[in-house]
Amino acid sequence: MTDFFQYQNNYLIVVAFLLLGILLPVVALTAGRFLRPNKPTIEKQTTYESGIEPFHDARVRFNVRYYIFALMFVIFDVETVFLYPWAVAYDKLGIFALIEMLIFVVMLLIGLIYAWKKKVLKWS
Amino acid sequence: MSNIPLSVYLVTALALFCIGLFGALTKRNVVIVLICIELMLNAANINFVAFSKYGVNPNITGQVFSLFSISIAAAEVAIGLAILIALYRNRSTVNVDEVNSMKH
Amino acid sequence: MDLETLLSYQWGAMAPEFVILGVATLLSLLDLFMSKDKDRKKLAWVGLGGIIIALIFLLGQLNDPVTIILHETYRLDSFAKAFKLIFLVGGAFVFLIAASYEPKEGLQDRGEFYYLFLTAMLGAMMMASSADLITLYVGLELLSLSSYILVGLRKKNKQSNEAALKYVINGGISTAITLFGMSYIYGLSGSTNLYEISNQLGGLLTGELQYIASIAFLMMFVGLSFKIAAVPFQMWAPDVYQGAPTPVTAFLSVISKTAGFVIILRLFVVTFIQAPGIGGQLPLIVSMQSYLAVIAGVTIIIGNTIALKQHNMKRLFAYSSIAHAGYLIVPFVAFSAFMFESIWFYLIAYLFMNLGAFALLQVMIKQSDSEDVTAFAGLYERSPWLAILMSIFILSLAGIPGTMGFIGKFNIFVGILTARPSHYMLAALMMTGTVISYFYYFKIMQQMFFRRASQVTAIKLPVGITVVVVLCALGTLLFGILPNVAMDFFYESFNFTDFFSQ
Amino acid sequence: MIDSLLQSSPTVWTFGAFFALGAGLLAVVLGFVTYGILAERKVMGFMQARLGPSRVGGKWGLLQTVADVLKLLLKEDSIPKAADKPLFVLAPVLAFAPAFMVLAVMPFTEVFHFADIGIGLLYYIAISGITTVGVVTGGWASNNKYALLGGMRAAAQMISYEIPLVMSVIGVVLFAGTLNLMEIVEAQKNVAFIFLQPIGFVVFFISAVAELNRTPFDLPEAESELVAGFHVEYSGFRWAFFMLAEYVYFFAMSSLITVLFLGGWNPIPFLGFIPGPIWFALKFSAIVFVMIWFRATFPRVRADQLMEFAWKVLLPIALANIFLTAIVKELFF
Amino acid sequence: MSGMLLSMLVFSPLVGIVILAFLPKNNEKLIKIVGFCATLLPLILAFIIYGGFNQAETNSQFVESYRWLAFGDSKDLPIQQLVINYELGITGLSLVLILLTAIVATLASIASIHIKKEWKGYFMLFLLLELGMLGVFASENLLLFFVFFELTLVPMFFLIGKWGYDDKERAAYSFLIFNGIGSAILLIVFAALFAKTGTLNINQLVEIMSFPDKHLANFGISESFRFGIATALLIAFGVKLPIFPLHSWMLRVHVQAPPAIVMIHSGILLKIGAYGLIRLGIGVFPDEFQSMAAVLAVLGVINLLYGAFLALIQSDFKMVLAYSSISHMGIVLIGLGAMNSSGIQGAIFQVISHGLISALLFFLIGVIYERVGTSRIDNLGGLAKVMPITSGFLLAGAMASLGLPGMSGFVSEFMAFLGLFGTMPLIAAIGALGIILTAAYLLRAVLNVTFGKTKTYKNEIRDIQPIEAVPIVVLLGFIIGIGVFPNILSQSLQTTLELIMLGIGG
Repeated sequence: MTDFFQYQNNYLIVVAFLLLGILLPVVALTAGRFLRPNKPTIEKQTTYESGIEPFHDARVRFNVRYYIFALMFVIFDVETVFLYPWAVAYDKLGIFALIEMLIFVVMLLIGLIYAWKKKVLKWS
Repeated sequence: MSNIPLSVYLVTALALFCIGLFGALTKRNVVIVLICIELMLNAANINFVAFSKYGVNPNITGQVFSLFSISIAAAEVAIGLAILIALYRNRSTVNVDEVNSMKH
Repeated sequence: MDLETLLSYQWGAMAPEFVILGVATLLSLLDLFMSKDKDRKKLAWVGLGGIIIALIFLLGQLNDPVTIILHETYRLDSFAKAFKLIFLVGGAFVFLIAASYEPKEGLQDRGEFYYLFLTAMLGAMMMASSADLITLYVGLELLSLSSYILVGLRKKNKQSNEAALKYVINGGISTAITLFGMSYIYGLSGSTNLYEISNQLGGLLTGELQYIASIAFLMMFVGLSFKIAAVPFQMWAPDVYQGAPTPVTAFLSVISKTAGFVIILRLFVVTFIQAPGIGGQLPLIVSMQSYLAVIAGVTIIIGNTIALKQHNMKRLFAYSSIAHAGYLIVPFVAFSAFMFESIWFYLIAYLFMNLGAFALLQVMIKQSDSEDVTAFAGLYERSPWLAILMSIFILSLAGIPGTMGFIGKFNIFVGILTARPSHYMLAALMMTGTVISYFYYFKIMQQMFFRRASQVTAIKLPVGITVVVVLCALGTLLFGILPNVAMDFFYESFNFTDFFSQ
Repeated sequence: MIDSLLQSSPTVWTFGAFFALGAGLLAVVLGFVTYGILAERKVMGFMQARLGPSRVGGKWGLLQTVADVLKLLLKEDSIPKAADKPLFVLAPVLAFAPAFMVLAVMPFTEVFHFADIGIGLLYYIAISGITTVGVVTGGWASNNKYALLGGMRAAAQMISYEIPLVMSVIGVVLFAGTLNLMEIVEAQKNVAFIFLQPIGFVVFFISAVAELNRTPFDLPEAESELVAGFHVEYSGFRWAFFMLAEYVYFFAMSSLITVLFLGGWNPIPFLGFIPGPIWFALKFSAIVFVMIWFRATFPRVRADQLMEFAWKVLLPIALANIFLTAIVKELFF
Repeated sequence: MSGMLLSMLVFSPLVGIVILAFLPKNNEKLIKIVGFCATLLPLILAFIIYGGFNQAETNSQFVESYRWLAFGDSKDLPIQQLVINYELGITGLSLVLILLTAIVATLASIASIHIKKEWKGYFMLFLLLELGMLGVFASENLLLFFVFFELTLVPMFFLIGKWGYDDKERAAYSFLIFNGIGSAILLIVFAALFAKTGTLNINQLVEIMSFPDKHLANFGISESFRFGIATALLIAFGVKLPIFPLHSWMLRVHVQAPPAIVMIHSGILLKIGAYGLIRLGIGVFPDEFQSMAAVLAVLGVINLLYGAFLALIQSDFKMVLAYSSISHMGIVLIGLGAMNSSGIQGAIFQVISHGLISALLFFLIGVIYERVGTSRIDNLGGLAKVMPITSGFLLAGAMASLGLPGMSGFVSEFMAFLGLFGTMPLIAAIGALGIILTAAYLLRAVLNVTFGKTKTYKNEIRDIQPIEAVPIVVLLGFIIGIGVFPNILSQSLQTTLELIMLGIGG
């Protein structure tokens, strides 16, 4: 039973930390509201654009490269899902796992080379 | 050892699945549709993990399955987004119902 | 697990897969490191070579006993061999078609075009030999993901984009449904090994668990109906067939569909053969028959009737392929003793007639720059031989005797009528569908033979297409007139009882 | 104390206890941030042959940061009209909360630790990723071109360096055979992983610096290029929370490096008489110092160099490192 | 060699197809001559077989059997092995029909001189059609029967759709779809029979179906199953025959198709329906058909009267003939409905004689249309003056058709009604009205055309050419020959008839 308590308590701690992490900004900002002045003017509330009048909406189409990097991240990050359990259990798995993972990582590497050659990794 | 019964997980998963399915079938924005599909897949993952701990015959295979399904889902979404980008370049829309140039 | 266990596996069983994997990797590297201005069509021949080597390996394995390796996740039994044969032969044909594919706006990613076919085939082959939910699912997705990209490969073409998007969305939804069904099966049995599941379900399933099993069954079937383009997941087919590059369409309609049937057979027949259905009297798979019959019937009717008003050839073939999916579900529904051979034979017939038709379709679309039925107008005047070859394929699709399509249908009939109870309704539905299909199949004939051509120049066939078309026509006729060549081969090489042996 | 708490049955009271302990840690962290900033300024002042803060709080300017914080607290907080208000308010919280949450699994000494989760490392990596969302949200919500661009850049950078970061740890996991941070520290009883994993350490360290948006990888906040990056529209205490998050994350990352590579509280051989907490503090301070040192020494890299470095240099090295480690382990252990 | 005589006969048109394939496309004369000669080969073979046929033998003759298609051949499966053989063989009935096919095909190839385009394709399809028809009559196996049956559909579709008149494509479709439905039903029936009995050999089926009910139940064959199959067969062949509500396609075909093809269609293809009803229907399911005798007879009378009435009001000569075909097929049904020896003999006679007569009449109308450019009765008239010989032949044909004694039509009608009067006198009496109507509509049409008011024709009209006269003379010869000496037919048919009578217990 204690094992299970420990298991639950561990996540209770996580929840406590989450609460703290949220509470601190909330409390601090609420407290600050009583201390700080609040005199909004139109100039103050204008978006900053290096001194000129802001034009257009800021939410323009931005470079597709950002998306492509996001895609690459998703692929590579998720593939590590396989690497972690493998690394943890490596002692028990032995050479077979090594060879399997070698194939896996070589495939991953080919993916990287592919992206490289297709100039996806180029910025600008 | 458990004080959260299996059925709670199952109902959660089923609810998630239904929300996902509903969203996937009704939403217009492709990104949201993809997210809804993700939701459905993760509902299945919850099932796998729950069964692997509390099922009739608890074993690790369910978790392994969910690992595979997570990574495959990622690949699927990546492809979905890539295709969406290609479509957006040509059509400037991400709405499903505007994608209909092939009605006989 | 050390080196000895590693070496104790009979890796030879996986030789065809390894060859395909190797060639796919090789092609991708070649594509990356080839200089930009080199013609990448050569890669197609490399790929073709790989498929042929894999085919040789497979033929070498024909008489091997059942081989089970990798902790019983991979099994090489007759079922796997029989269907891998279809994949590889079909793949070779698709490569020949793809080698001469020249879309109007050009194809930027020709390298990807070729090796994604191989990865998709690898997925299909994995499914054929897999005995585990996980590997089945991975194989299914490998196939799906590759084909999503293939469909959208004409990046500059709006229709291709749209098709790919629809394919991804529909595919994603159906995959999720399948996976959810699988999760229940795992929950009920506590295992992902199909044979283990079968034993578990056979022993333990009682009371409300039977309902869950039935729901899981239906969910998986509904999800997998996407791959075979059957109701309720048939909506994508017309758009995707239209938008995808023609070789990809051919691939989807033949290999992808075959793969769908492979996973359906493997998954449902093994898993649910022992499981009791609701109430516990009948096996689950039998108690589900009425639902499946509805799916089959609606698929046949929808496919055939909507095809009637299509003018775009690719859409027309999409609906025709939906209808054929319906025909192919029928033996599974009836669960007859000849289920495997009927489906196998019909799929081979479908391979020949559909790939042949698509090969010619690609040529005609290129010729007239239109996908309309009228592209075929006056083909008989222009190139009589092409018209005759096309008629052979169409007659076979329509199920006219003398062709393989007829024998395939007859096989199905005999199968479902020998089953107990006999399924007269399904037979009648199938025949109704077939008669309706005459309308649109003969519409093409009408164009080819009765209409005048807008141009009179003869049509030149690229080598690859010629080979495909001639081989397909020969196959369609030979196995149509002498079906026992194929059936004897089947019975001599394969013994489907080992499908169930553990 | 924590161990006994962990083993008791979970009730509201234990939760209260955890909450109180967490608050204590929060106080410590805030103290660190206060004096970390001061230390940074002092060290940089020293390196650049100037004094740094020296007015408020005596000769060493001990109260300088406190004064800064108070000033921020009293400053007017303006939200641009064009901003997406709910997201604008949410963003600092989203950035800060995960930075603090990751500390829940950090073992400082054998006794002084909080949650002892089996997958602590994975938890750390997963939670820390959320910060990126906060940054992008802030940039997006501001509805300012600089902010948006800064936010996107920050996100791109963070996700790019996340991958070598994640992969370089695998070497450590291979040796330790666990994802539990406490067990990882215990596995370093004899030799710290920095010696077994030099390549992994270097990759991890570089990625960590980039993850923290610190020089030489501080492009998202590069004032000379993007005004002030994603938080250009933030002012007052809201802005302070972005800064706070950054430094809390700094704290967490330095602790993590200490735990993963420097052996945590384990003493250096023959110096076992010095207690664990001090060892931890020493190692931790060394890391902090090196990072500050970096800031004073290195020029900022260019945007394209930054991204390509992660994908073309660090990632292949990290992948190679995994294999090197696995083979070394297969052969020698 | 003689063991494969029947196969040689069935596939002999292939020789012509292959030769034609290598001929130049535009050499009209050569193609037509080769096309004609190609039809002689089956004709000769058919006569050889006729010569070798043993009239006294009851079993099928010239039997061939090869393993063709097998199911469930797996070594370990405990499934009964289902084998379909390639089986050919003929009985008296099929022999007569094969002869008819060979003769009409040869004559139709002569009639094909009027074809104006793409002769090569035409003759190739024509020969393919002949192959199919010969195969249908020579098959002893139902699947093989079906294969050949369907094989006639495709060439017919093209022959109508490409070489027909104005509304040809619709006619072609309508032909295809109606016959498609018919064959669809047939296929289900065959598959069901195969699934239950494990064989598709006609003779074996006859044997199995004559088992006592209890034994049949072991096969899973219930009474209702047999009854269902019999009904399905009636519908399937009823489309082909055609029986009244299912006839509309046939009118279109008769009006739109080229004359040579109509000769074949009305002369032979329709007879497949009758052949199927007799051989597979009454032959295999005698009891079921006996219980449907009244239905058959009523349908026959309806066909007879309906066809006759409508023929009376048609303004197009082709339509008159088309309805007359429906009417005459009614007589076949009447004969079958009688379910006695003379009735069935009458039906069979009618099958043959109508084959000859309608071929003759359609050939003649084709000749007229060729010259005048119309077949409307209003626009024709006084042909006796411009085309005296043709008109004479036309008159003779009409006489044969309305059953003038001394011609084949008389024999068959007489026997059919004789049979029906024996079993259902009332229905027969109503039916007899049809005979009078037949005379009325035929005389109206023919007399109007030949002796009616002379119309002015644009072109100069030539009378019939000698080459065209050949088919007419041959056909008339047979018609009169059968009329005068019915025995030349009944001799060959005797054994078949006896077998059928044995089945229905008459």
